Amino acid sequence: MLAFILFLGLLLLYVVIAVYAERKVSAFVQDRIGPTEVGYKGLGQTVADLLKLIQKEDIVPSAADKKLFLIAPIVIFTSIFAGFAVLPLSPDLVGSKVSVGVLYLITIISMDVIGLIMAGWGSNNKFSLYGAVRSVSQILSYEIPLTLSILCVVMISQTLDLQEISFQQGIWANHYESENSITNYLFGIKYFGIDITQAGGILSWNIFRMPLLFFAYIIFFIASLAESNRAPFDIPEAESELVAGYHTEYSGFRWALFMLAEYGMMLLVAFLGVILFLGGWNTPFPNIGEVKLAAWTSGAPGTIAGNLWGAFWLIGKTILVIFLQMMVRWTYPRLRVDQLMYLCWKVLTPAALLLVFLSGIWRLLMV
Amino acid sequence: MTKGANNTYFGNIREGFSSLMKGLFLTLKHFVDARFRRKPIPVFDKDYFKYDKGIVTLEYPHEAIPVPDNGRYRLHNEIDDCIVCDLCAKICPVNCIEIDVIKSTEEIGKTSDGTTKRLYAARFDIDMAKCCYCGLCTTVCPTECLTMTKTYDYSEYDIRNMVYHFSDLTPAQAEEKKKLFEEQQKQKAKVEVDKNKGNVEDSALKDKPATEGEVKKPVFKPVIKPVIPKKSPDQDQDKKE
Amino acid sequence: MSFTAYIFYFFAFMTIVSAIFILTTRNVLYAAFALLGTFLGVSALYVFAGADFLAMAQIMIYIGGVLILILFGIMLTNRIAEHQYLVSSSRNSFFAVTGGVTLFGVLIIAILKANFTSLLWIQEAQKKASVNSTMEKIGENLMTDFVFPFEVAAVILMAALMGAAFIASQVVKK
Amino acid sequence: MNFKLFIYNSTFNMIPLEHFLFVAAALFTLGVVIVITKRNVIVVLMGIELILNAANINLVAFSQYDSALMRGNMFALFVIVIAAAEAAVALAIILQVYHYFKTANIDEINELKG
Repeated sequence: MLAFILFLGLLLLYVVIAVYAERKVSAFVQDRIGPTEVGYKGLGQTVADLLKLIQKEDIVPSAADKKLFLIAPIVIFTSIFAGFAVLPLSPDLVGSKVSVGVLYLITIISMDVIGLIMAGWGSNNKFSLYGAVRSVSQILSYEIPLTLSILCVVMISQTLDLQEISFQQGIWANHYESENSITNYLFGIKYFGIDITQAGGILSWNIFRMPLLFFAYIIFFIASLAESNRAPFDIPEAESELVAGYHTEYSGFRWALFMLAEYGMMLLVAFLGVILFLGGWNTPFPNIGEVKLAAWTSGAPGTIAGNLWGAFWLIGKTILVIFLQMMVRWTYPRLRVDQLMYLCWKVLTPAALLLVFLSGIWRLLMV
Repeated sequence: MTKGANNTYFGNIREGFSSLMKGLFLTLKHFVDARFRRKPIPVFDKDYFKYDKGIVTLEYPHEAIPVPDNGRYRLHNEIDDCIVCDLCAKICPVNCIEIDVIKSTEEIGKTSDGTTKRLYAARFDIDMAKCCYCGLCTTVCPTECLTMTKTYDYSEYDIRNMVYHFSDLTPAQAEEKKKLFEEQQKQKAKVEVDKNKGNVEDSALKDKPATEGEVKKPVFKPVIKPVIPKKSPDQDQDKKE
Repeated sequence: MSFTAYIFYFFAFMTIVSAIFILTTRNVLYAAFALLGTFLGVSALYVFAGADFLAMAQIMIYIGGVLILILFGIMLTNRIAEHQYLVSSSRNSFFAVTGGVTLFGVLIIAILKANFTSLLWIQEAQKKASVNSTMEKIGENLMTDFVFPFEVAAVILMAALMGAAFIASQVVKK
Repeated sequence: MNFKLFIYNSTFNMIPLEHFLFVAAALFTLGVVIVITKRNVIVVLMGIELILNAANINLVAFSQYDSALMRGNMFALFVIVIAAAEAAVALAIILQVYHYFKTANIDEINELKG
């Protein structure tokens, strides 16, 4: 229950801040100022927007399929918020320690698609339907490189439990309740025999435990942008051609739910990427001999310090990833549909398959 | 689908990757440069062209680039200097100046450059919503009472407020002046009738139509003639045929 | 009954109500969205039966794959212009319902008569409760005892996908 | 909080095996009735999916007592995989049938000659 309330609060707070941050980032990239009027440096802008949205009339078009139209935003938001249930925020704080956490997060994305079709069809609007169909084809296609890149991590860490994956990537590797003890070698190659289990830090992150996972992370990052319908993969809601895609007809609070779901998805994939590849809640500083940077900047699991440090590092890394997502959005132009499919099927999927193969070999070297 | 470098699969990927990184670093540079800001300095400042990075937006109502003193924006009429000659209203291409004239019974006064004022302006309205800022009215103005000022931000909630009234007469005063003039005209007409009866001609009344009818020839009239290239003789012949 | 049991009955209820809705509604699209409820409910039942991996596979394949295929199928096979869109009428209602009720009765009686809990292997299993996830066991099984069906399933999937793409891409004229 | 332990410890004591079977029986019956009554091909396909799901519930419900081999789970997994393949092929065929007959009504599709 604690995790539920924490994550709901975190999500709402994040959306308020992220919308403001996105506007400021876009402004700075384009040599503008961004919101300035509401509050100090425009900090109250999102709150003002939200208050406006809540007051607005909840319009249902008369030609729309009323039931689907009304349910769709709830389905989308629920499915995305459900994804936060398995994210380990700190060594002890996780909604539910399911042993199939990674798989569960991938299924959440397919749930999202149903909501999008509902919204697109229910609106009875050609732009909405086009947006929904595009969105579905895009999400389903990019699910394959996404899943394959996640599979690389799963092969290396030999578990689907996100908390266990987090534990493996730091100095507390052997503090998890799993039966087998773990020894991390530098770059995951046992042959050199450099034991870095006690060094931890950035060296034991998955992208260092198996350097090829860095490329897997790039694939994951690109695919996750497509999954959350963000530029340059925002053809489902391309303003210049489809007005707003599947949420063209929505207004007021339901539209706010769509926005919440979109930003929630951003946060979810950023969290997932950080946990799978960038060490989760582990500190980036390694222990170097007597200079125990890793031990100083993180606490033992089970203590309050451990939880606070864990949450701090995880959220810090996630914010960096989200900043990167925003920079990408304001840098690149939107892809065409055929370019989108080319990138997915001809570039990312073969590359991800190759990485899965190499990860298998690497795993054989590691153990 | 056309591919990039060398038209190969891997060349395409390499080019895509390098150009993506380049783009990302470009925007990142702009993001980092957002520490700097352009100062609201006028164009005649020597540092004007030095601010070539950072935020360029000005928060307009709070800060603005100063306008040069000879900025040509809102029209202003110094009604004390105006002789109500109606030239500005005539030349205005969009008819935004409307003037109602009342003749006065005697000389009203002098403008600051010494021209005698003989006409009252019952109405001198400039509709700034119509104005096209061509500045023709200010050029024709003989007393230079109509000028363009450097005020440029004068939007209104009601478009009727965009009509500027420059007349210094109240309607009551205007009515009074009008009556006075009509009174005088009646007086004059009476005098004329009396004179006609006595076969005495008022020289002033007789001369006026004559002078008005006589068109003065301008001494020099500059005309820009289009330069027509001289045609070759055979072309002329062709035309004739 | 504990809180967990209530959750179980909630999901069981959801499964069956969604299925009944599919039966009663005339709108094909509503039926498809009701199928979402059924699949979700069935997946929850899997969790209660201790099959966590299968529950996830159920959502991923049925909702992420089959249901979306069905939705696209509905959108592509309904003439919207002729006002009969998305409507599916029923036939044989009387016989079907009678037969269905009979079938259900027979099944219920069979289940009650069978008295599964008296079976030896079930009683033995009830004594030693397992705490492990099914994940590892399924992985092992797929690579050892079930490697042949696994490979066959892979071939069938491949053939089915290629076949589906081939069939759907052909142009047929009457 | 601990989901894994929470479920596994409670399942055996809490939910009787019969209750899984009742749900499966209801689902199976509904599937059969849908297949018989409905005229739209796609709804018939949905009925088939319901029947397959009902069978899967049975397999999984029994499999929880077979934690050593988990044959029920494995069987259900293959059923799910085959159901996905079946749905793909069936919908491709339905699409072609629809293009040919211009209807998705199963009663009007009564010619064998193509």
